[in-house]
Amino acid sequence: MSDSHAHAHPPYQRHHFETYEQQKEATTFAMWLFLLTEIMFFGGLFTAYLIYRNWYYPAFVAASHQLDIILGGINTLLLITSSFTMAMGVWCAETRKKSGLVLSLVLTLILGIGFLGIKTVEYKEKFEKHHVPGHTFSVQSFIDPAHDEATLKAVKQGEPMPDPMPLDMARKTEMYFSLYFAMTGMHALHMVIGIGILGFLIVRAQQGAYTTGHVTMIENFGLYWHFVDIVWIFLFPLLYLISRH
Amino acid sequence: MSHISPVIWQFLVKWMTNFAIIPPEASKIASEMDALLFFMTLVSLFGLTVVIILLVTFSSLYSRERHPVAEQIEGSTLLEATWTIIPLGLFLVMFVWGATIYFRVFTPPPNAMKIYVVGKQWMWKAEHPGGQHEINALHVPTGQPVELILISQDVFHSFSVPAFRVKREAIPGRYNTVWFEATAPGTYHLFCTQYCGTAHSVMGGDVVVQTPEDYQKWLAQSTSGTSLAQNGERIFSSLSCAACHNDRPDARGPNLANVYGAKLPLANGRTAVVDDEFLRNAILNPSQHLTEGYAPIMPTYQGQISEEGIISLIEYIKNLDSNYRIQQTMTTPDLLPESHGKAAPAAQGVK
Amino acid sequence: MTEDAIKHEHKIVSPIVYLAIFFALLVGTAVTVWASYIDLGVWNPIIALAIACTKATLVVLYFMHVRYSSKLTMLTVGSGVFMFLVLIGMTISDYFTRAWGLW
Amino acid sequence: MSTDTIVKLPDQATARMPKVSYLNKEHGILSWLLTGDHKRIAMLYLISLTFFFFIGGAMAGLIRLELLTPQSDLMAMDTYNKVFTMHGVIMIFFFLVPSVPATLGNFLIPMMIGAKDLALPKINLLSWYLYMAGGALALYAMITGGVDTGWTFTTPLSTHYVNTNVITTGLAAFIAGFSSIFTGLNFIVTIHRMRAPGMTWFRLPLYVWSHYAASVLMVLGTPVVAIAIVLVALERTIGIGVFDPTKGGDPLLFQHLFWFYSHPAVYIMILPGMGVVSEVVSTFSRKRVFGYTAVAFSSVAIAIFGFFVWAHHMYIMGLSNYSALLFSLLTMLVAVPSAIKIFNWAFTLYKGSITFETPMLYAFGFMGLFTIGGLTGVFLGVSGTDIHLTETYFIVAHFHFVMVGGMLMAFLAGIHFWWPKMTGRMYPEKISQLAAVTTFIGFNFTFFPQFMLGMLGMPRRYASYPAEFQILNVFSTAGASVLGVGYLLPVLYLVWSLKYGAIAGNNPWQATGLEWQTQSPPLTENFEKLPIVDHDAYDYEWLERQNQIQASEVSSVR
Ligand code: HEA
Ligand code: HEA
Ligand code: HEC
Ligand code: CUA
Ligand SMILES: [Cu+2]
Repeated sequence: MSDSHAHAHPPYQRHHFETYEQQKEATTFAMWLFLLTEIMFFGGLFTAYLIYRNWYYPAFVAASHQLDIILGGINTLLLITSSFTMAMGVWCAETRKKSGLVLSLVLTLILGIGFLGIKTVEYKEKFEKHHVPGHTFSVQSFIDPAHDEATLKAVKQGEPMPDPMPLDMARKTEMYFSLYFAMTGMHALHMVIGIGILGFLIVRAQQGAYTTGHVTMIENFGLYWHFVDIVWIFLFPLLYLISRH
Repeated sequence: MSHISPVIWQFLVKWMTNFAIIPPEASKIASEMDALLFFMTLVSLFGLTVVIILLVTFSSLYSRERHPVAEQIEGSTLLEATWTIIPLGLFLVMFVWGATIYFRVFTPPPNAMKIYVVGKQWMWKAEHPGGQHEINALHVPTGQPVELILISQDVFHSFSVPAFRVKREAIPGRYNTVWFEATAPGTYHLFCTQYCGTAHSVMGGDVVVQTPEDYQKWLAQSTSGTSLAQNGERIFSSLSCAACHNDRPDARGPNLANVYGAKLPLANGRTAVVDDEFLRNAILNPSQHLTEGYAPIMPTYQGQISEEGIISLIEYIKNLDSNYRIQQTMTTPDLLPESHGKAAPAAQGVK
Repeated sequence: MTEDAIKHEHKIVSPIVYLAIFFALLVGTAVTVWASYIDLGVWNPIIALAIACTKATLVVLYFMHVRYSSKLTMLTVGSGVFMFLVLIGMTISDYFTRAWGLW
Repeated sequence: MSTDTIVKLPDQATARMPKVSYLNKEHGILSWLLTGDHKRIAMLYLISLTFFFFIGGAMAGLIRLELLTPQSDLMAMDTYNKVFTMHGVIMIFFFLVPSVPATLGNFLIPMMIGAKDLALPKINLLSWYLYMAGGALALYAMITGGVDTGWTFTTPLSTHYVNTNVITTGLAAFIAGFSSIFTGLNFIVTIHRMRAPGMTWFRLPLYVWSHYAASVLMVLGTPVVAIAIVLVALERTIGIGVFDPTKGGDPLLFQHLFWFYSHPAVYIMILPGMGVVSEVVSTFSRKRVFGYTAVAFSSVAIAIFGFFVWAHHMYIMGLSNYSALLFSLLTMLVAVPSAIKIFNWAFTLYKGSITFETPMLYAFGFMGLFTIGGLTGVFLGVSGTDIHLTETYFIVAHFHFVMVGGMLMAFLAGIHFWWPKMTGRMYPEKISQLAAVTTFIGFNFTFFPQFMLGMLGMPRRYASYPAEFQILNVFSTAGASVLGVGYLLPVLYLVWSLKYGAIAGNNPWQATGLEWQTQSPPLTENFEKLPIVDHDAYDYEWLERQNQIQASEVSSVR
């Protein structure tokens, strides 16, 4: 892209590559391969989800109704927006707009942190309701919703009173929450890692490292961030939107 | 193989067992398994020999001394096709033959006599329908198909009788079945072959194959006094199953008489064949297979009955061919739930 | 860097496209939520997944530039999806056939 | 053994080691620990792998000693279980999976395709550090009480019933898994993007093809076992219930996820070895590999079909019968490409000009033993016979035949073959031939009796066994001691050769690969100038011409 560097090697080209183009292709391809491993990593969880959802459908429905669709929806919006700002960041880097790049990255970071914040609120609520799998798990709100505070609160806000579930099926909600925590937890872990890297990128972007034609770092991080977004695009309907009618 | 020449086959088998190459053949399926194993060994030896002959002849013919200058050859599609298709064909023959045996071993005949086996760290418990319990041993008669219904109380175990050439894993939460028909009386090894923790290597014992007469004698000797079904009946009453499952017109639960083996219409529109697995599930996870026309009111008994207890219950339900026995249960005073504990002998298997 | 290397790869996607995709994603989200509140029987999860797949495809094609990338990248994405389906599909084949002959 | 040899060494009186090479370009421990050079990283791997191999080997020694007698008298049953678990974990995750790829693959792939380095040198170094971290963790788990789940971590045993270091060991395997993902990823990128001008796909050495296939398996398979391990860890710590039958989980699901990786993993283990054999067989018969394309594509076929057969490890566990049918059929299909390879190698010898140096001896060992191991794999793949043979010593024999008789032999073949390239010095030929023959004999004594034990029904993972099996076990233990000697020898003479071996020169074997056309040991950037490739792999006529040109150049200069 740079005419001044017509044939000399740009400073960010590593010695073992013949051309910068080769380096760029190689690193981008590597990033894609890494995302391939991520697909398979989440693949194991999705397999488990699919099987148990089929086996214990009523439990999955009831348990998923415990999630707050508003919070989930806001989170979806946050992530999609952050994907957009990330894409804009890539565009800024490509067109060498330093302040635009920094702004986009900061926005992405804020949106990401916002997502995690809301996730924390949701997790906290699960703790309080004893919906975290393990010793403290309780099926109270499923077998006896009429005596469950949280449910009563929801009913007061106009939601219909759920039917009590038979004990054996109610116990299977623990499976739902196991998968819920495993899947959103793994997703959140990816977010945390992504936010860490973002912080680093912002500092470097401020120093102008990515607006000199060396955009692979930003682009590759963009790929990662979009991938995390895609995972959520699937998690949201699968976990929050089971049979909402 | 055995179909071709029984005499030669017999001779071969004797010879191989005497020289400890194969374990004794003590079940019907064993000879078929051995025939296939024999066939596969032959094919493998053939393949191996071909490879070795090729390697040895080429190495000696074309060693540098004899053949100083190599001739460059691209390859040969014809040859390559040959050694793709021939092994593939042979493998496919093995596959089909093996699959028939596999399906046979894991599809018990309907007339098989059923023995329940519970595996736990680190022992095998066998429950005969007549109420005979065995630990780390199994007595079976010759000439009678025997179906084992296996389940584990904790981790994976695997019930293996090399002399029968059968093996099946006992896993927690679900029944697995396998069957065999013993042919030769004797005592054979019983192993646990799935690694199950510290004492895995000593979890086993003997399988005793007896003639039908001896087996009957053994049954009579070692009876515990209550058959599985009787024990099941006790559990049935002590857990008050009959409160819902009876033939009164206002019964809240379906009639269980003759339910075993029936095609049951389910609430989700499907039907299910009632087998052991179904019954076990119906007791532990009743709301998962709702019977058509009934409300999901049956409580789960998970955690209240041991695996042996469930087995007894199942055996009881299986043998319910009329509601007469349930009536009996309901009217026998000392078996009534209220008076339970006073007079009724403690039923085995209730936690 | 040589000129042909530039045109060979690397098209800079314009912000208009990004914006359009962003709106499509927002609409998609709204539609999934809305669709989950109407009773469509077995179609509910199918529609939810179909929308999710569409959204994911949009992200992959435009935000992740696959539409403008080399065949190799497309092949990589394709093989990822394929193996994902193999993992799920062949595992399910076991669960699905366990009860064969029992209904 | 033929005395005739293809070895062409420079005149030892005048020969000198190259002044500058990757080995002495920089000095000091740090220059090794922070290196980005693929060749140095390969050497780091070689040293650490050997270390782990001997730890695993010591465990094997303990296993065999215990099995000398029917009772569990040498150690308690618990200890025995820990020993074979650590044997399996170390041998698989810390030795065999990284063995050829991380050492020879790292060293050679860039050289073979004419690149200066792997595409991502820092990631490559990171892989080694991950490997070491995982290894350290595994050793730590071993020292602080061990783990006794078997290398397969079967649930619910591993989640609820043992209280040993499952999480630590699982984490170790997890980390090692990421190390291998990064190695595989690096190879794929390098092979796609770093080939020298003129190095088209069908000019690649078959070694590179087989690594390519293995790398695809690493990248796509490993993450699935990673998530399975994570779920086991979560089940042990906070008590989620994905595999727990008491919570409605299905313990077979763990088997699915585990074997989705661990079956392809066996091809990760064998494919690089097959690559080595292709190179060795071609070089020592002076002939192009018979049917290059078939061999190349069979690697890819193994990689693809390798993903479709995992449930053959679950035939008797309660897999649905119909699924067993499907997986058994696919297993038959995956066995065929291996057969193609074996026959193509055999026919490479046809009308060749064969010599029998150590690498070739190991390669012959590979072909014989892998054929036996593979064919017995078919016994296990056929669903019917698997019922009798599964979970017995037949399996143990099967996988030692393919892994030790196959891959370990190939590893040794490769180490000997490329030793002159890696170090610039030859290993001593006579004693190494002796070692090769020793391992072959010892190997057969150790593991052939185990086939018979398996046929007779002796279960695996048994600390004590019925007395009637003792004779065969004694054979096996005796063989293992011979085998142990066979493996110790190379360590001794290879170290010796570092100082005293004959100076090898660029191309002692007169092989055609690009790696042989540069100095040994190579420069840090591998080639003095970027090679341009204008010939197919294994083109011995091209080599001949090249030699003539060089000879005439030398004479004209004089
Ligand atoms: C390097 C490792 C490696 C390799 C390459 C293989 C290769 C194969 N394996 Fe093996 N296997 C293991 C390592 C390996 N295996 C391990 C570690 C286990 C045990 C895990 C545990 O439980 O701990 C195992 C277990 C195992 C099982 C599970 C058994 C059980 O648990 O019940 C099965 C079942 O199908 C199997 C099958 C096969 C098959 C069909 C091949 C095929 O790929 C083999 C193909 C090769 C050939 C077929 C030989 C060449 C053919 C010829 C030369 C043709 C000859 C000519 C004619 C027939 C005419 N293996
Ligand atoms: C790469 C893989 C690999 C390798 C190379 C080996 C190598 C060997 N293995 Fe291994 N083995 C496995 C992988 C491997 N194994 C796996 C995966 C299992 C299954 C585990 C499980 O069930 O979970 C297994 C299980 C296994 C068993 C079955 C245990 C059981 O089921 O109860 C046995 C029994 O004989 C055995 C023997 C051997 C022997 C004799 C060697 C020999 O080839 C080793 C020869 C090497 C040496 C002997 C080392 C020489 C060094 C010295 C002598 C120095 C010693 C130093 C001191 C004593 C300080 N192995
Ligand atoms: C509160 C009433 C109640 C009690 C107590 C009860 N059941 Fe049930 N049971 C039902 C109802 C209702 C159904 C049908 C709906 C269903 O499948 O859950 C049923 C179904 C079954 C079935 C499935 C077969 C069929 O025909 O539908 C079996 C087997 C069964 N019960 C066994 C038992 C056993 C054994 C016990 C005692 C340990 C027991 N039940 C206790 C109410 C009860
Ligand atoms: Cu029970 Cu092994
Ligand atoms: Cu396998």
